[in-house]
Amino acid sequence: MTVQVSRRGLLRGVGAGLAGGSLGALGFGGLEPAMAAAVRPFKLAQMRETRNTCPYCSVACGVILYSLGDRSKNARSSVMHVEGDPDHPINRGTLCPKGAALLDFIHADTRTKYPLHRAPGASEFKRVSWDFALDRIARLLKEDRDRNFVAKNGDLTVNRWVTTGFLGASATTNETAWLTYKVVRSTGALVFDNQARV
Amino acid sequence: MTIHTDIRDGETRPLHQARHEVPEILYVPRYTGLQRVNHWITAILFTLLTLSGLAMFSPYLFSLTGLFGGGQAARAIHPWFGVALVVSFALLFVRFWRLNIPNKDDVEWSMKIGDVVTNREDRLPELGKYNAGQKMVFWGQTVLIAVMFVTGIVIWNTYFGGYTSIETQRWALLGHSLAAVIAIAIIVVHIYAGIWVRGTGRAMVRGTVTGGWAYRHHRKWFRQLAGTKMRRGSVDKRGS
Amino acid sequence: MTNLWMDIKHADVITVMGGNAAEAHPCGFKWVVEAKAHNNAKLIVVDPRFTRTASVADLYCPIRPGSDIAFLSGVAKYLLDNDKIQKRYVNAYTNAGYVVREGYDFQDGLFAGYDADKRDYDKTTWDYEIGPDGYAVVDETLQHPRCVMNLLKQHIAIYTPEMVETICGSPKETFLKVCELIATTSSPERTMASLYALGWTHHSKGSQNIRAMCIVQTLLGNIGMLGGGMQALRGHSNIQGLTDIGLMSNLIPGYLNIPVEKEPDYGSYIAKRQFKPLRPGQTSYWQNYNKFFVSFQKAMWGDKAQKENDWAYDYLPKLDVPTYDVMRGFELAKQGKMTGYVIQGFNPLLSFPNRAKMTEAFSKMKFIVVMDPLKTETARFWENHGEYNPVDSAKIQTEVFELPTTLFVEEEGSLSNSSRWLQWHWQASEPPGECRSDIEIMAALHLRMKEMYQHEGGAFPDPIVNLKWDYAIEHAPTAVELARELNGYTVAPTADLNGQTMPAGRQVDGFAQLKDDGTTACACWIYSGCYTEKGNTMARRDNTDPGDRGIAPNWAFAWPANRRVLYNRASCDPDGKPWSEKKKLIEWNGKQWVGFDVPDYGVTVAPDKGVGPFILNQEGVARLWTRGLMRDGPFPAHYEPFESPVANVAFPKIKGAPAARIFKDDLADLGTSEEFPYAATSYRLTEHFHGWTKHARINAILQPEAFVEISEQLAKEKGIAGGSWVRVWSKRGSLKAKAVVTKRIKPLNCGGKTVHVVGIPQHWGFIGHTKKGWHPNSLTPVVGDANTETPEFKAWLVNIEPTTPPSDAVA
Amino acid sequence: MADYSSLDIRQRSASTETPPEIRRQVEVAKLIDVSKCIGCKACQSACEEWNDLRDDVGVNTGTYQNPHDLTPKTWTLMRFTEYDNPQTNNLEWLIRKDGCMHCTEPGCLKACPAPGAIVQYSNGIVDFIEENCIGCGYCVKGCPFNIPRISQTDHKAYKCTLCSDRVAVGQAPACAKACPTGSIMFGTKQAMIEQAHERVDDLKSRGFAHAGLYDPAGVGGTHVMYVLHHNDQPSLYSGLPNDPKISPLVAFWKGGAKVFGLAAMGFAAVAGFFHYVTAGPNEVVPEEEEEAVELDQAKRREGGRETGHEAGGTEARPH
Repeated sequence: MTVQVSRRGLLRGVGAGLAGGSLGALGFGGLEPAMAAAVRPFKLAQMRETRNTCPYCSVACGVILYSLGDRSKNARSSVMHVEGDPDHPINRGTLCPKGAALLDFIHADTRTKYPLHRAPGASEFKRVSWDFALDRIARLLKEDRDRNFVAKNGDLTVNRWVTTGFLGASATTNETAWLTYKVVRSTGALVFDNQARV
Repeated sequence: MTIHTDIRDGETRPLHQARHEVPEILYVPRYTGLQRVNHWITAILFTLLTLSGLAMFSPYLFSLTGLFGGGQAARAIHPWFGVALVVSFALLFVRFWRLNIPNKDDVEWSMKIGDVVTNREDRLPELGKYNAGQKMVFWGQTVLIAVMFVTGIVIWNTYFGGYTSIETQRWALLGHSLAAVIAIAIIVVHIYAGIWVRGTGRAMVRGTVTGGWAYRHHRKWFRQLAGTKMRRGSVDKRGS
Repeated sequence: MTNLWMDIKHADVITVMGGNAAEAHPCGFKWVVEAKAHNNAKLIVVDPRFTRTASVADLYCPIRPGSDIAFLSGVAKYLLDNDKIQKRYVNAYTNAGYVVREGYDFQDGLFAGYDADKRDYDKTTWDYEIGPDGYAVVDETLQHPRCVMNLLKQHIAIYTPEMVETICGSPKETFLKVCELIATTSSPERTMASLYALGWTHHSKGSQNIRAMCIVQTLLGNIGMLGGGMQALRGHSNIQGLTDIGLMSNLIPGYLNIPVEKEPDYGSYIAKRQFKPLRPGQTSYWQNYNKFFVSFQKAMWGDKAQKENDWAYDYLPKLDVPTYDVMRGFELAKQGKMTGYVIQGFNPLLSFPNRAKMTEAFSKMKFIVVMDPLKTETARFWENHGEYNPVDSAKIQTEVFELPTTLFVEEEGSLSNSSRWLQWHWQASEPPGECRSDIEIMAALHLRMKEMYQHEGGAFPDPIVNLKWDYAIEHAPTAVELARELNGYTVAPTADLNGQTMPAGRQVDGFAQLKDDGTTACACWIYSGCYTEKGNTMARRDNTDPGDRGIAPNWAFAWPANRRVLYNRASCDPDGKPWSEKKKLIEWNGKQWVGFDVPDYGVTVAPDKGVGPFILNQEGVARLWTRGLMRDGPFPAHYEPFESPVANVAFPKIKGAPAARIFKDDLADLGTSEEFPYAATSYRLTEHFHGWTKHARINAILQPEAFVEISEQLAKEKGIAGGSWVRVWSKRGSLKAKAVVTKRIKPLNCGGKTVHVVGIPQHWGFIGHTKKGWHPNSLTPVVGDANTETPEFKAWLVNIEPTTPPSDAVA
Repeated sequence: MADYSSLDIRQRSASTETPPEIRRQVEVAKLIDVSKCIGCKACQSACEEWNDLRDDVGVNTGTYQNPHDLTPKTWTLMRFTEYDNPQTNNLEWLIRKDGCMHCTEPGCLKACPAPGAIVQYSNGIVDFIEENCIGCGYCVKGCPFNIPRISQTDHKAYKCTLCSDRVAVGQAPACAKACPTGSIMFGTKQAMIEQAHERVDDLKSRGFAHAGLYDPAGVGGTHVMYVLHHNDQPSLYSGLPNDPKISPLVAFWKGGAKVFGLAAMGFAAVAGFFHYVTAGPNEVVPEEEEEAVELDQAKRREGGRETGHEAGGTEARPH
């Protein structure tokens, strides 16, 4: 069939265009009046709080660990946020750039997760079981102690072991430190030190 | 059945009713098929740009973004329409720029603008293919599209955000919107002219105008064509 | 810290020297900012670099690394010359009037009794003249030519402002401004707090740096005062605890000593240590040494420690050298004399001087065990990381174990901070993967060795098989069980202070209840009181602070005896009245000592008894002169670092600190200022904590890449552009880093010689989120402080030049 | 759209309806005391942690400033300037925490074309509501402080929210809570102004004669204010604008241009309509068609016997 573009035709075309515009102008198309705007929901609302101490420097700022899960049987808790403890007399809720980023330290992808063993000359670590590692280490320690323990120097009783060294960790707890001290000293080890020196 | 149409008034009526009154008519070729396609692609892109652009120009028109699938989509597609328009318009430009070089008839025509708007063709000088008004539309769009292209690139921050200072972008944004406003106004006039001057639409739809139309509005051009290839007949039997 | 963090808000002047509190302890530094804002305090910063601490200081004075003693002696001289000392305090509470033995002297930088071959002193003349009554001779009038005050004046006479400027490169005017400001605190109303850290200890004379400030603070009467004191800002969260519990070659928990060879039996050991007072009626806390020691032995070996066997004295190893510290340990390893190393949460490869030596030492050991929550460079010293760790794995025969341990969030227990607070923390989540706590691992190793010794026998099994081990779950002792041992308990019925009998198995209330008859056991006497019958005092969370003294006495537990400000008796005048009402800590109310803090003194000992306030000292007074207690001299003296850009102007004959220990090969490894013209110093940045936070994404974002800091002048000289790559090298090694060209380091003018300083932060390695980089220990010399064997990380020599990026780095 | 965790709004971008005027929450503000700041970046750290942002690990370019600029994932940034004070000859390390100033008259909000993409809460906080953001970047042009950043990942605008989520439940922003030295304080704007005056007096007593409070009137005041030792030259602090105001270009574009534009376009259409009803259509009359034919005929005759014409003629001849 034949349809001719006529002035009506043209008018119709223009009309359509204007209609589009005027519809918008009339406010159809999702412009609802808004009295308020939603902010991001407060993410700590239902998290579990645990009091802890920043593990970095010796100011020992109080921190609150906010973790997922309420320690119920089937919830595996994971720290989701770390914030300063406002009750702590020293930091009063503040944290430094390290403390404020503790979350990334806790969940660092370079954290160790399994015992690893590197054989002499090997170019990589191999994952081993705890029993393998502990048995082997205890054996190595005993072998060396039995071989190099010095019971006497002349007629002086000295009972020392100076061929295997031990280093304590200045971020472990006092309780860990005490147990470490006990175990190490009981062997007569003297090559024993910690970060205090550096 | 085929409805035969008398083009002069655009009304349709059975041809036999009119045959005896109707003298022979010339059909003067004005635009080739390619030229028409090119024009309408440009026109469509311009419309899309107008709709998406206005949506970002004024909150009153924001809902136009709905036509493009939402604000993000409108924002993303608008510059691409622009790039396409620039290409398409460039082809038009290459085709027509010579014919749009102004001459002294345009001056006289412009002086008699009063007779133009009051349809007193008889008082106007004989014109070539385009009158001064059409030429102004042509050069106006040429300049404005160039401006919108350059400023558009400057504020297209997906790709060019980093290349210019924010102050430059502020100028660009202002320039872009002003240019657009003027361009749109010109196009409105352009469209109206097509409605106002009967028989014009045919040129861009069918490619031909009637001899009378050519004789009335562009006699100089008609004289050049007269006696050359022109179909003569009472009516056009070809379907559209 | 003699005082505590919040206490700093009461200071009128705060001097940060030998430290950078704002960057290393930002949250503690808040109390400095508080003092400025609310106590109108003035902040002085003396540092080779204009640090972030300096950015909020009222007065900044530059100083050449390793010249602190000259600076501080200059300050002391200024105080004495201008009579700006707290006279009553000095007369009553210091050994200024004590007369020193005949024969002591100081010539050309050496004290009497020096033995060049041993690099050590015979200290017999370094003591007080003892009168016929057996007590030290004192001249109250300070007239005696050999009294400490006059010896001090002689000793520091050379440190004039001009000399200070020549040695330290500190402009005379600025130095004098510092002196004037410090001098204002000689008034009893005003106090100065001295904040320092490893900027003083990381020197071959680190302990004497601190001594020099002690002298200044004592002359000003700022010790024992609110807002005063010597504030040692310790490094790690529990470095205080590990020192207290004595995880060191030569220590027993609570600063008791491991016996030496020359003490073959308990008798000879204890005789040397039960110090008798040097003044009539004086209390000397060390009179109780035997009670602490015996209680410790009981905590170790329980019933196996009896009077009959000298409390198992033989179970303790005997030292043949002063200490087997880390530097000696790795020296021995390098000589191939070490079989293995068990390393708990420690990264020695990047912590001890001369990385090349460390790598060699590790490569020569049969095995190493690394227990750490993070993958460390040490555990991978054998792994090739291109330019950053160019080793040939195949050639390294060391067997290596990496054992995953828990982090603070996955365990409970206590940490001791700088303020000597023991704070308990609780577990928030389960450890990832197969991590185990250090407690479980050490227990497992002990139980396995014990079993082997029981079945196979071996070298002297007794101390191992007899180790007291009565934990409910023997492979997993709980933190609470261990805390109770630290506090101490009765093992047999015994009489308490009021004569009441305490049954066996009771937690003691404090160290005063400890006995030398074997009826009490206590792992660490100074921690006594941390877990009494009342419960876990370390977990207390009452932060109320009576009188706004910044003490919060019921928050956690502070050793000793929950005392927050040490020597607080000295905050009162001899009559028992506070020197300043505004700064009152305690006072004598006619019957006893009362106040905001636990008196560091006999609670009922009246002022007129004349007992000195420093009861840990036999003489009961503060020491301007330290007798034989320091290996390198009773007074501090200026010695250049072992690698120094200038000669020692004060004592031209002396190179390095005369009594500092240095091994033969390391001595040969020292560079000269001709080869290495620039003074280097290493330090921390606030965005990072040692090598730990390079594992934390956010900190890596905040400070992503290793750099060195140099002055605009040096940059110009060397054609170094900011942000470009430079190579820094010393006699021992080389590293690459980006250059930060700054106005904050300025060339120093030391007696006409321009000294450029190169600053090298220490946070990068080859594992973690940050860009790979080097630790300054690739460059540092192996030389230790005479008293503590702390390496000289803060002053050595380097050269610097522009260079190309490391193979894997972006330019 | 209001729910338990939403705040009343005072202004809403590209919206025609006026938010309720009656209820007015107390205005809050953050006071950044540059003279107390140690540049430790705890604020940056706390911001990234709380807002779950992790920017790229960059490189060192010769300064302490990392990241080097604000980004869609870095909403606050310490900017460091080393300044040799010519008066005192002292070196001053001027460290400024940069980030959104939460203007009372926000340029970003004025420029934004997307309804509800930028709101100003009744408590003064200016917040970006990303779900409404179309990523046009107009806010960037609108901001006098050069704060907003457009993400190349999701093409949305981001900046400091003043922790609107924390403030909504009565807590201080993460940066303010963390700040170790109390250089960043948070409270009602009134309280912050009082605090600032104390600090200014202290600074004057320490020789900073031009110390003052930076609360620029050009943007109607801000809800993040600075205490500056040199309030006479804010630009010392890494180019903090001396007298910030919304750019006149933006003002015109969003003001005059809009009106003029819509008017111009409307006028063109209306004018056409009226012309049509007055002058009417311009039509070809039959005579003209005939004259055209004749003219063509004449031309042919002159043109003589040209095959082309014949062909044309015959071809055109009706059957």
